[in-house]
Amino acid sequence: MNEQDAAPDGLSELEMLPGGARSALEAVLMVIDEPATSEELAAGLNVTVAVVEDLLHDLQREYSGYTVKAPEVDAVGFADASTAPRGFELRNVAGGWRIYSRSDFADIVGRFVLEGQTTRLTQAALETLAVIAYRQPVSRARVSAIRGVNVDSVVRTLTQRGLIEDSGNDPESGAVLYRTTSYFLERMGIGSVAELPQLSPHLPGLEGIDEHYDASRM
Amino acid sequence: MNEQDAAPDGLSELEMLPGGARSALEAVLMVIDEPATSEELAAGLNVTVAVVEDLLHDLQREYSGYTVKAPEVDAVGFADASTAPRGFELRNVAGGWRIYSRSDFADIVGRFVLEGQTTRLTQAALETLAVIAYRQPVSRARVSAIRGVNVDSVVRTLTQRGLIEDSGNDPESGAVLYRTTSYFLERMGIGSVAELPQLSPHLPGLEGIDEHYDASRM
Amino acid sequence: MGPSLAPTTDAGSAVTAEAPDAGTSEGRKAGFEVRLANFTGPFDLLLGLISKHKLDITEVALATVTDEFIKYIRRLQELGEDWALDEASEFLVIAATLLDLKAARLLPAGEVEDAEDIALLEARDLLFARLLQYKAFKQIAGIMGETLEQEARRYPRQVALEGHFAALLPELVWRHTPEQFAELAAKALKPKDAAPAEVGLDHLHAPPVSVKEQAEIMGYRLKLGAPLSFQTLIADAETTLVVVARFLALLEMFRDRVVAFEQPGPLGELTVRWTGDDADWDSSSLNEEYEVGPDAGSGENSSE
Repeated sequence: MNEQDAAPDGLSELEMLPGGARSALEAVLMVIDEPATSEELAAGLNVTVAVVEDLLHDLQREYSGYTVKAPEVDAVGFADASTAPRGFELRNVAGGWRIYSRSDFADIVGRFVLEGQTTRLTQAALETLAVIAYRQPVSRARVSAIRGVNVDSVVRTLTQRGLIEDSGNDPESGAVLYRTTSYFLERMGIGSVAELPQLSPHLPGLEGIDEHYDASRM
Repeated sequence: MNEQDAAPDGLSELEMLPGGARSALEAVLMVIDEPATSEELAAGLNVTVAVVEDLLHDLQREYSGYTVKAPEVDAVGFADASTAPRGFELRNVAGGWRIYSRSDFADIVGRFVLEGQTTRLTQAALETLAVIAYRQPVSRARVSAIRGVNVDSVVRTLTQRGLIEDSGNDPESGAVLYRTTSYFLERMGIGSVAELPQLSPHLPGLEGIDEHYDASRM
Repeated sequence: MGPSLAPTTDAGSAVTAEAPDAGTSEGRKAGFEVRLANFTGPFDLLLGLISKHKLDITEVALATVTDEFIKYIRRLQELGEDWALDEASEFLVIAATLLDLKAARLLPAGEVEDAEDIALLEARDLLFARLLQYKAFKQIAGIMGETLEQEARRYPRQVALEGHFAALLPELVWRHTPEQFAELAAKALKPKDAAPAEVGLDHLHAPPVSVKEQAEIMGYRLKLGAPLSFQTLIADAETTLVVVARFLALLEMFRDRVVAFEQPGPLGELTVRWTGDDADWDSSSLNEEYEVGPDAGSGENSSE
């Protein structure tokens, strides 16, 4: 894929980092939300697909508690990982890799998730939902500009609640665009977003507000 | 710490699971999307806060590559963690615990996590943020007086970035007071504003202002 | 980051205000350059000036500083830079600060007797305190910037809840009718800061003072003919800000050649005399720079 000089697998560069290629891969896997394919991971790490797949399988086994002898072990060596399974697992779902909480702990995790959950949306979530409903499809950056606050976590909550969903990427900026779901329509008791009440009575003289926000966005 | 029978700390139940309490905690850490406090984690795992904090510190050290001898080690034991740091770390920020990718791998991780990437703050924004952080809750007027410039637009930017927020009105003047957010703490990687560096060492006389000035210039 | 102030070998030398994009190679360069990108406020600039003049504020020729600014701002305006207005308005703050500082420094040491002297000394202390404070925040801001940058190299795990956990979440309570929801949307979509059409004034502690307006007031009195002392001219000033504005106005009027000054010696009484031959003179001919002060609409209450 990307020939280094002496290292056609691209490993040498990564081995200078603490923990080497294995840790670099872990770092990526730990923070990606969407599953990534071996090819994507290989490209990002600048190593061959074969190397990434070896590493992925090593990690997968290690997380599950098997003893792993990583190929790049050195004098210090990760002489070996624990033999007890970790609380997370690396899974290959539909061609993509992602770290999930281990299913053995589903009860505990489920309990934790439910703890402190409210059954109503916060005001911030409601307002964000309203903005998305009336401006869809819309990016988080734009919602954020309109609301005047960072909306990342609220958008995640709304997605989680099934009220909004990813509707593809903005052709220009590449940003994810959000739209409301059919579950949202159901909850609102309407058949389509076209049935949402007109905003105009509530928004005298706000024509051209779009441009204003776009201009001020960035 | 690990009373089996009476188990007032709640550990015994967890120890039956593969990997025990430590892995259960890891599993929970995998699903949180904002820092979780020791109390929340303890409640979710149904153990005492002391137990959870011990576990958290063990995990933290283990991820960083230190050899850990977990107290609750058993026959199988996680006989010991690797000595190479993992690709991720467990950190206590903004009053809660959360998993982060290790900064050594920022360049690689950055290729995958484009969204949420933050642009750098301008000097003006940084100075305003500093004043608000150390003087909170504080009105724009006061920040303005300290910085010697109008800070309205900068305050708006900082609010939009989610770094500061409205914290009510001054009882006397009625002016809006601003404070930093927990997102700010997260971004700074600290647990509370009390952990900000001391201001006093930076308050010497004006002598040697040349050096300071030049030094701080870039 | 402050203005780039290259040390000058000759403290009183002529200064040049360079355009932001002018070749500003770092290092020893005679003169004084203000680079827009680095300019973050009057205290910043004042620190730079003090630094340049090795803290000896008595050597800061106010006129020189004024000229530096006026040139700089004109240059920006010529370039069509939008920032010029903001910076011009900040000039008043700097000028006032410098005046305070200079006045305090000019006092003969050990001769602090009357209340006015003490007030000036206090003003100096206050100014130094403010400068120190600003400098501390500036340094802290630098540290915070580095921390933020370092921290940005760590990415938090913030993944969406796995499907089977999301399914556990209790059904939402939803009580909004479409109309209520629309109302909410309208509220959320309303621009937060209505328009950049209005300049925020709530950061001002003191009531706004317009230099032009003060020029108008003094012009009216001086045109009556008799020379007046500066003390007399400021006798009715309610705040220090008005005094400063009047002083600045006099400088402007002097530039406009409508007043002349007489002062027997340092710290002697300053007498102001009307020399304009134009009886119709009014403050509208004054420099635009001052007009962008908090009270831009000057002429309205010009007749005291």
